[in-house]
Amino acid sequence: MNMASAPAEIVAEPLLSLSAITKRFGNFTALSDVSLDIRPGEIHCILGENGAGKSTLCNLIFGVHRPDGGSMRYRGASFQPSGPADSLAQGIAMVHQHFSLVPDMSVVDNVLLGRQRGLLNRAECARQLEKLAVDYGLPLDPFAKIEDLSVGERQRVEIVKCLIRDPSLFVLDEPTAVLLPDEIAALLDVCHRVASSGRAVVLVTHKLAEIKKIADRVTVLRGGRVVATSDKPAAEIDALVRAMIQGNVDTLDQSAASILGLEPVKHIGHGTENDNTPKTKVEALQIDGLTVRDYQGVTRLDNFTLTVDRGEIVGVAGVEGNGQSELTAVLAGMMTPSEGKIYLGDINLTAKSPKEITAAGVGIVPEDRHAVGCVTGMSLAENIYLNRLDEFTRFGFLQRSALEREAAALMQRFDVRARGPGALFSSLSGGNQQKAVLAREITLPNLTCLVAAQPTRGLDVGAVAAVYSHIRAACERGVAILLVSSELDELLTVADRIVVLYRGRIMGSCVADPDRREAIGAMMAGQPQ
Amino acid sequence: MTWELFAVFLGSSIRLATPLLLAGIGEMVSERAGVLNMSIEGMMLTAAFAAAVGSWATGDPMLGLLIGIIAVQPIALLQAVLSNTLRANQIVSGIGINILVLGATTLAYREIFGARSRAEIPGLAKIKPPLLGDIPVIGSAVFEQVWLLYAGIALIVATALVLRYTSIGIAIQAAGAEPKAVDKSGLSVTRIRYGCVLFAGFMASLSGAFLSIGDIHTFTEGMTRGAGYLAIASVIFGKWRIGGTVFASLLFGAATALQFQLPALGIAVPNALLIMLPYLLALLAVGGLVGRQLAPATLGEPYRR
Amino acid sequence: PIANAADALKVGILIPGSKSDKGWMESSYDGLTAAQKKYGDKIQVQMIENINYADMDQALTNLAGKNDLVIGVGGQTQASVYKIAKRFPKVHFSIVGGNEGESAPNVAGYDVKQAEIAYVAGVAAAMLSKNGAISYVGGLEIPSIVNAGKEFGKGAKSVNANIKYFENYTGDFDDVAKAKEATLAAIAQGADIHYHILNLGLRGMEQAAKEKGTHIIGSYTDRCGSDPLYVAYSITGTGYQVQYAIDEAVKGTWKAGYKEFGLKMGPEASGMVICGGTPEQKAKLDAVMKDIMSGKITVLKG
Amino acid sequence: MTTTDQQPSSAAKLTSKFGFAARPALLVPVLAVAFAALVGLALIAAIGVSVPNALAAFIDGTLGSPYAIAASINRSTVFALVGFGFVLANRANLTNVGGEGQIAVGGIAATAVALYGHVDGLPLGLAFILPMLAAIIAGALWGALAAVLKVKSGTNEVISTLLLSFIGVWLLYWCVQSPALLRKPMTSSATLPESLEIPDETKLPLLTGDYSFPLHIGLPLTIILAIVVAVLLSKTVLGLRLRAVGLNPVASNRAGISYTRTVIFALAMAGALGGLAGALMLQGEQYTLKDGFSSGYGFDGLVAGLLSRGSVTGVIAASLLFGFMRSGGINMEMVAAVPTALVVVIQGLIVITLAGATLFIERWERK
Ligand SMILES: Nc1ncnc2c1ncn2[C@@H]1O[C@H](COP(=O)(O)OP(=O)(O)OP(=O)(O)O)[C@@H](O)[C@H]1O
Ligand SMILES: Nc1ncnc2c1ncn2[C@@H]1O[C@H](COP(=O)(O)OP(=O)(O)OP(=O)(O)O)[C@@H](O)[C@H]1O
Ligand SMILES: [Mg+2]
Ligand SMILES: [Mg+2]
Repeated sequence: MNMASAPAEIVAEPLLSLSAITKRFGNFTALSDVSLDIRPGEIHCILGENGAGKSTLCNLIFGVHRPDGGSMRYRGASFQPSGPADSLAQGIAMVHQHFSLVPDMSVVDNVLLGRQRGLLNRAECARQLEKLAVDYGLPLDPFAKIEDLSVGERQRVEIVKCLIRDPSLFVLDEPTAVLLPDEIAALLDVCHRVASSGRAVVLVTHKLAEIKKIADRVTVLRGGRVVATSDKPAAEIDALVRAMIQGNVDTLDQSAASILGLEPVKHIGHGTENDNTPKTKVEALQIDGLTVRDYQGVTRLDNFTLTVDRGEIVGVAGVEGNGQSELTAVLAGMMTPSEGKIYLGDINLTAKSPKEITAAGVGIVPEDRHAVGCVTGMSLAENIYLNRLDEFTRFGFLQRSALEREAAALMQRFDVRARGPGALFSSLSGGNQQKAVLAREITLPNLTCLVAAQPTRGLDVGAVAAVYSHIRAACERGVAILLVSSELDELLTVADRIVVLYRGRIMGSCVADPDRREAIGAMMAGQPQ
Repeated sequence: MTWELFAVFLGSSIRLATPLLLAGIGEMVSERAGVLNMSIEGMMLTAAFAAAVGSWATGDPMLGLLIGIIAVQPIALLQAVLSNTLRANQIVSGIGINILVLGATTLAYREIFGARSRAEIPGLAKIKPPLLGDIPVIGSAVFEQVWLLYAGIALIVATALVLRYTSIGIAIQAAGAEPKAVDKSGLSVTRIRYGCVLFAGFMASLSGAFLSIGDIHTFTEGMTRGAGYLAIASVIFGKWRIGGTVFASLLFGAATALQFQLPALGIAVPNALLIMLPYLLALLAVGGLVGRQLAPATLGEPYRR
Repeated sequence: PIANAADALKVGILIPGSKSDKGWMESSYDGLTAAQKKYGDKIQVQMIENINYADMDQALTNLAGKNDLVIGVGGQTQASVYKIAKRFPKVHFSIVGGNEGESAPNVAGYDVKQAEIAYVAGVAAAMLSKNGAISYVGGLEIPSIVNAGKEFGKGAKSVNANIKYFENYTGDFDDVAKAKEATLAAIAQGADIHYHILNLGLRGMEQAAKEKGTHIIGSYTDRCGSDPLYVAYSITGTGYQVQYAIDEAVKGTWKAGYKEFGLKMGPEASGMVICGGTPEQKAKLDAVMKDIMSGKITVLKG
Repeated sequence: MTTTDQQPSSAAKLTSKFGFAARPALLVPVLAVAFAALVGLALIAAIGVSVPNALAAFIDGTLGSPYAIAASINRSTVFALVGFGFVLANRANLTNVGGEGQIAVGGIAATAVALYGHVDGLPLGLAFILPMLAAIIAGALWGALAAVLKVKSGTNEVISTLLLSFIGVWLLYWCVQSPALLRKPMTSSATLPESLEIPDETKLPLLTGDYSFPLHIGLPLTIILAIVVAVLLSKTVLGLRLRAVGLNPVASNRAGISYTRTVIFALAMAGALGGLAGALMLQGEQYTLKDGFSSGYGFDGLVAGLLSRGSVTGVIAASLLFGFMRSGGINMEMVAAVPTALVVVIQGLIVITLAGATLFIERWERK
C-alpha cells in the first residue's frame, strides 16, 4: 500500500486513467490533483467520507461534469466527454447515487429512453430484459410502472439500464445503500461477471464488508484528494479507514465498526453491558391497531400494535416498502391513519398535526431527509430551529443573532461541520445534514420519544458512529426510541427488540440477537417463525 | 331548440374551439417536456398577422399559411432561447413576448394595410367530408369546415401516436418528469425542449392562421384576445393529456357558442355572465371538477446539469 | 384663446380605441382628416389613440395643456372630459357621442342619436327581408347600442308586425369570430337582413352573410354598388361631428351644451339609403324620417 | 472544524438590510433597459419620426411638468402595490398573476362602500379609509380563493389567478352594466354604464391640495407598505415561514408550519395589495367605476414583480420605470406622432431583455 503516492507498477495498460484531475464548483474545490488508473478486469472501489468527492469523480468519468484541470485517457486515447452521450458511446455506463428514473413510465420505457430511435419496440426490449434477468439474476416486470416498484427494484432497473448497453466500464455510485443483503450479494455477483470479462467496475461504497469481499483495488479520497490506494484492500482495511477519516479506528463507536463490517456483528445495545440493574418499565409510545390505507384504498399498514418503553430501543425491520414509510409518516403527523390509536403516555396523538406531535415531545428523523427533514435552500441555523422558531421571536421579529448563537452551540455539541450556522444547508455533506436533523429532533425540550427512520443511510463511518452515540445517549436519558431500518445489521447491533414488518403487518418479534439473524431474515421474506 | 339551431351550435362550438385545440396541443407537448409558453398568445397573433399579410400579398391562402408558420418560428426560437439557454423566468419572458408582438403587429398592420383596410384577404378553402357531410341538417352546418381543422385533427392524432409509440415521445415525457434521466441516457434535454417549444410554435401558428385566414378572412389588431391563455387553461384542465385537452377546448368553445344561442332562444341571462362562462367553467374545472392535477414535475424550471 | 385668428387653431383629439377600427373611431378619424384637408395650416392637430381609462385623465390633461379645442371621441371619454374640463376653464371640450345630463360652461356634448336612424334602418330591413326575419348584433351592451337595437326592432315591427327579430351583444365591438357566430346563429333562425353596431367585428358579420347568402345594412359608410353584400346603409356622422366641432371653433362660434345630431342635422349627420331602392321604398323611408323629426314617432335616445 | 464565525450566507445576503440591499449587478438591468431603448429609438427613426423630437417629447411627458411627475408617480404606486403582492406570494413560491382581477374587485368594493356605505360625513378620514379597507378585504378574498383551490384541490395558482382575473374584469362589467348593482341611476335611456362619481370626501386627499400636482396619499401609503413588506420578508418569523414553505412545503409542514395557512396568507396578502391598488385607482384618480377600469395595470404590476427578482427595491425601480414610460409614451404620441404601438413594442423589449439578463445578473452576484 502506498499512501498518497504514485500508483503501483503498471500491470496492464489501464482502461481508464485520470491524471491530476481538478474540479471546482464556484470557488469550492471538490477534487484536486486526483490521479488514478482503472485496469481492465478489476473492481476498483472508491472510499471516502461524505463530501470527499466520490460522486464528483464518477460524474467526471461519465461526462456529467467537465474537469477544470488535468486529463483523462480511455483505452489509450485522450478522453474528453462533453456529456453522458459521449461516455455512453464509449461503453461507459453509470448507476447514479440518486435515482434518475421517470416515475410514471414503465420499466421498458425507462430502459429504452435514449437507446432507440424512431418507433419503439417494447416487446423486443422486454425479451432482452428477460434474458438479462436470467443471465444476471435480476428479475423485473418489464411493464410495471416505476412508481409502483420498491426501492430495491428501482435500483435493479438502474442496473439493468446499464447492463443492457453491455458496458466496458461500469461505474456504480453507492448502489448498495438501499439494497437488502440478498440484493447486495446479487449485485456484487454482477460486478464480478462484468469485471471477469476484461471489463472493469468502479464501485463507490461506505460498506467496508463489501470492499473486503470484492475489491481488487481501493482508492481513498479525503477532501477531494487521493490520500491512499491499496492493491490488497482486504488486508489493509483498517489502514484505509484510518486514512479516510484521519483518525483512529478505535475511537469509533463500537456498533458503527460492527455494522460497517470492521468487526463481526454483535449486539451492543445501549446500556453499559455490565449494568444489570433491572429497569422499571415505563410505557412511552403506544401504537394500537394502526391501519393505513392509501388514496387508492390499498392497505399499507395493517393493525400495527406496538409499545415502546422509556429507555428502550425497538427496531422495526423489514424489506423497504412494507409499510415502514407509512408508519413513520403517521407517527410524524404527515398522514392520517384509517384506524387505530397512538398515545404518548396519556396524550392522544392520533391524527394530530406535526406541530402538536412535536409539542408533545416526539422527535422524528424522517427517512427522506431532503424531502421531509430539511429545507435545503435555507441556512443551517434556520433548519436546526425550524420547528421552534417561536422561541426566537419577539413581537413577530426574528432574533437572528440569538438563533445563530444557539445553533452554533448545537453544532459544536453534535459535531456538525459546516462553514458556520449561516451556511446554506445544501452546502453540507450528507452526513452533516443528517447530524443536524438529528440534533434538531433530539434536543426537543421535552423529548420522550424519538422515531428515527433509516438514520444512517448513505453516511460514512464517522457519521454513522456519531448518530449511534447520540441515539444511545438519548436512550440513556430515558427516551423511548423507535428505530426503523432496512439494515438488519444495524438493528441487531443497536436495538433491544426487533419487530418485523411484512406487507404492512407485524410478522413477528424477538430480542435483537445476532444469532437470530436467519429467523428474522425469514420473517422479512414473509415466513412466520 | 330545433335541430337546425343545434347543428349551428355544434358547428359554432367546433369553430370557436379549433384555435384553442390547435394551440393547446402544441402547448401540451411543450409543457410535457417542461416548458411553459405564456407566449402562445403572441405566437398566435404573429401567425394570424403574417398569414393574413401573406395571403393578401400573394393572393394564395396556402402561401399565407406557410408564411404564418415561418413567421412564428423566430418567436418560438426566442422563447426557447430565453427559457432554456438563458434560463429566464418562463412567465415573464412569455408575457414580454406577448406585449412585443401586440405592439409590433399593430404597428406593422397599420404600415401595411393603413389605407387599404377593406382589402380582400383570400381565406383557406372549406371542405365537406363525404358521408359525414351528407347527413341531413347537421351535415353541412357541423362538418363543412375549413380544411385546416381536419388537418389539425390529423396532426393531433399523429401527435398522440408519436407520444405513445416513439422514442421521441418517451423522451419528451421524461424531459418534463425527470430531465436528469434524459440527460444521463445520453439525450440532450435542451435539444428536446427546444424542439418542443418550436413544435408549440408550429401548432400556435396553425391556430393563429385559422383565426385570420381560416374562418374569417381578416386580421384585426390584437385579434387573439386571450385565446392563447385559454389554450393554456385547456392544457391544465385536460391534465396534460391529449384527450383531456381536446375535451377542454371543445367545452370552452361550446361555452362561448352558448352566448349566441341563448339570446336566439329568447333566454335572458346577463350578458356579462355569458361572456364570463368559459372562464368560470375553466376555473370550476381546474378548481376540483377534474380532480387533482399533476403537472409535469419540472414544468417551468430550466434544466441545469 | 381662439381670439387671434392669425394663429392656427390648436386641436387635440382623443380617440380611446383604434383609429383604424372600421367603425366609430375610424369614422371620427376620417372626419378629422377631412377637416385637416379643408383647413390646412389653419389648424394644428395632436392626436392620442388607444388609451385606457386609467391613462385617460393624463392624456386629456396633456391635450388640454397644449390645445384650444379638445375633442373626446365616444361617450367613454365623457366622465374624464367633465373632470378635466373643470381644471382648464379656458379650453373648449367637445364630446362626440356625448349625452344629455351634466353641463359645464366649456363642454359641448354632440349626441349621435344612433337609435333614431336604427328605427329607420329597421323599417328598411322589414321591407328588404324575404323571410320575415331580421337580426342585429351589437358590441358592448351599453345604452346607445342597446337602444339602437331596440329601435331597429321597433322600426321593423312598424312595417311588419309579425317579423321575427333577433338581437345579440358580443361584448366586444372588435371580436370578429364572435360577431360571425352571432350572425350565423341568427341566420339559422331564418334572419336574412342584418344590422349592426360593430367596429372590426363587422368583418365577421360579412363572412357569415357571404357564406349563407344573406345581406347587411351597413352603418357609417356608403357601400352601395361597391359590395353586393350591402343592400342599404345608414349614416352615423361621428366624422361629421368632429368636423362640426372644428368648424365652429375656427369660425369662433363654438358653443357649450348639449346638441342633438339626429336627422334634423341633415343627411351628413344622419341618414338612410337603400341601394337601388324603389321609389316606394324611398318614399316610405322619407315619411318615417319626417315623422321622427316631427315627433310623431318617438324613439329612445342614444 | 466547528466554527462560529458569522459569515452571512448567500441567502442571508440577499435579504439583508430590510431587503433594500445594494446589489452589485445594477449594471445589467440598466444595460438591458438601455438596449431596449436604443432599439426603440432605431424604430422611431425607421418610421420617419425625428428622434430628437421624440426624445424631447418623451422627456417633456415624464419630467416636463409637476402634473406629469405626479401622474407618473401615482401610476407607479399602483404597479408597485401589485408588485409587492407578487413578491410576497412569490416568497412562498406562489406565482400570483391575478393582479388585474384583484384591482377590479378592489375597485368594485371601494365604489360600493364609497357610494352606498354611508361613509361621507364620517370623521378622521374614515370616509376615504373605509372604501380602501373594503377594497383590501375584497382583494384578499379574491386572492384567498385561488389559495383555497390550491390547498384543497392542488389547482395551479398561475392558472387560477389568471382565470380569476378574467372573471373579475367581467364581474366589473356586470356591476357597471346592471342598474341593480353599481350602475348610476338611469335618468335617461342614454345613461352611460358607469357608476356615479364617488363623493368628494371619499376621494383620496391630495398632498398639495392642487390638481396641477395631483400626488395623493397613495404615495406615502405605498412607501409605508414597501417598508412593511420588506421588513416582513427579511426580519420577521412570518417571512421566514413563507420562505420555508416556498422552498419545501413538506418539510415545513413537518416542522409545524402550516402549509394551508401559509399559502392562504400569502395569496390573500397579495390580493389585498392588489385590491388596495384598485382603491387607489378609483379614489385617487378615476372617481367613477367603468368597464375597463383596471386598464391592464394589474399586468404591468405583475411584470414589475416578476422583474424585481424578489426584492422590494426591484419592484419600486421597475414600477417607476413603467409608470414614467407610459407618461412619456402618451406625450410622444401626442407631440411627435410616435404611434402608441411602438411604445408597447419598447415595453415588450424591456421585459424580454430584463428577463433574459437574469442569468448574467446571477452570475455577477455569485462572483
Ligand atoms: N453541483 C455542485 N455544486 C456545488 N457543489 C457541489 C456540487 N456537487 C458537489 N458539490 C460539493 O462537492 C463536494 C463533493 O461532493 P460529492 O457529491 O462528490 O461527495 P461524495 O463523496 O459523493 O459524498 P457522499 O458520500 O455524501 O455521496 C461536496 O462538498 C459537495 O457539496
Ligand atoms: N406540498 C404540498 N403541495 C400540495 N398540496 C399540499 C402540500 N402539502 C399539503 N398539501 C395539501 O394541503 C392540504 C392541507 O395540508 P396540511 O396538512 O399541511 O394542512 P395544515 O397545514 O396542517 O393546515 P391546518 O394547520 O389548518 O390544519 C391537504 O389536502 C394536503 O394534501
Ligand atoms: Mg456521493
Ligand atoms: Mg395538517
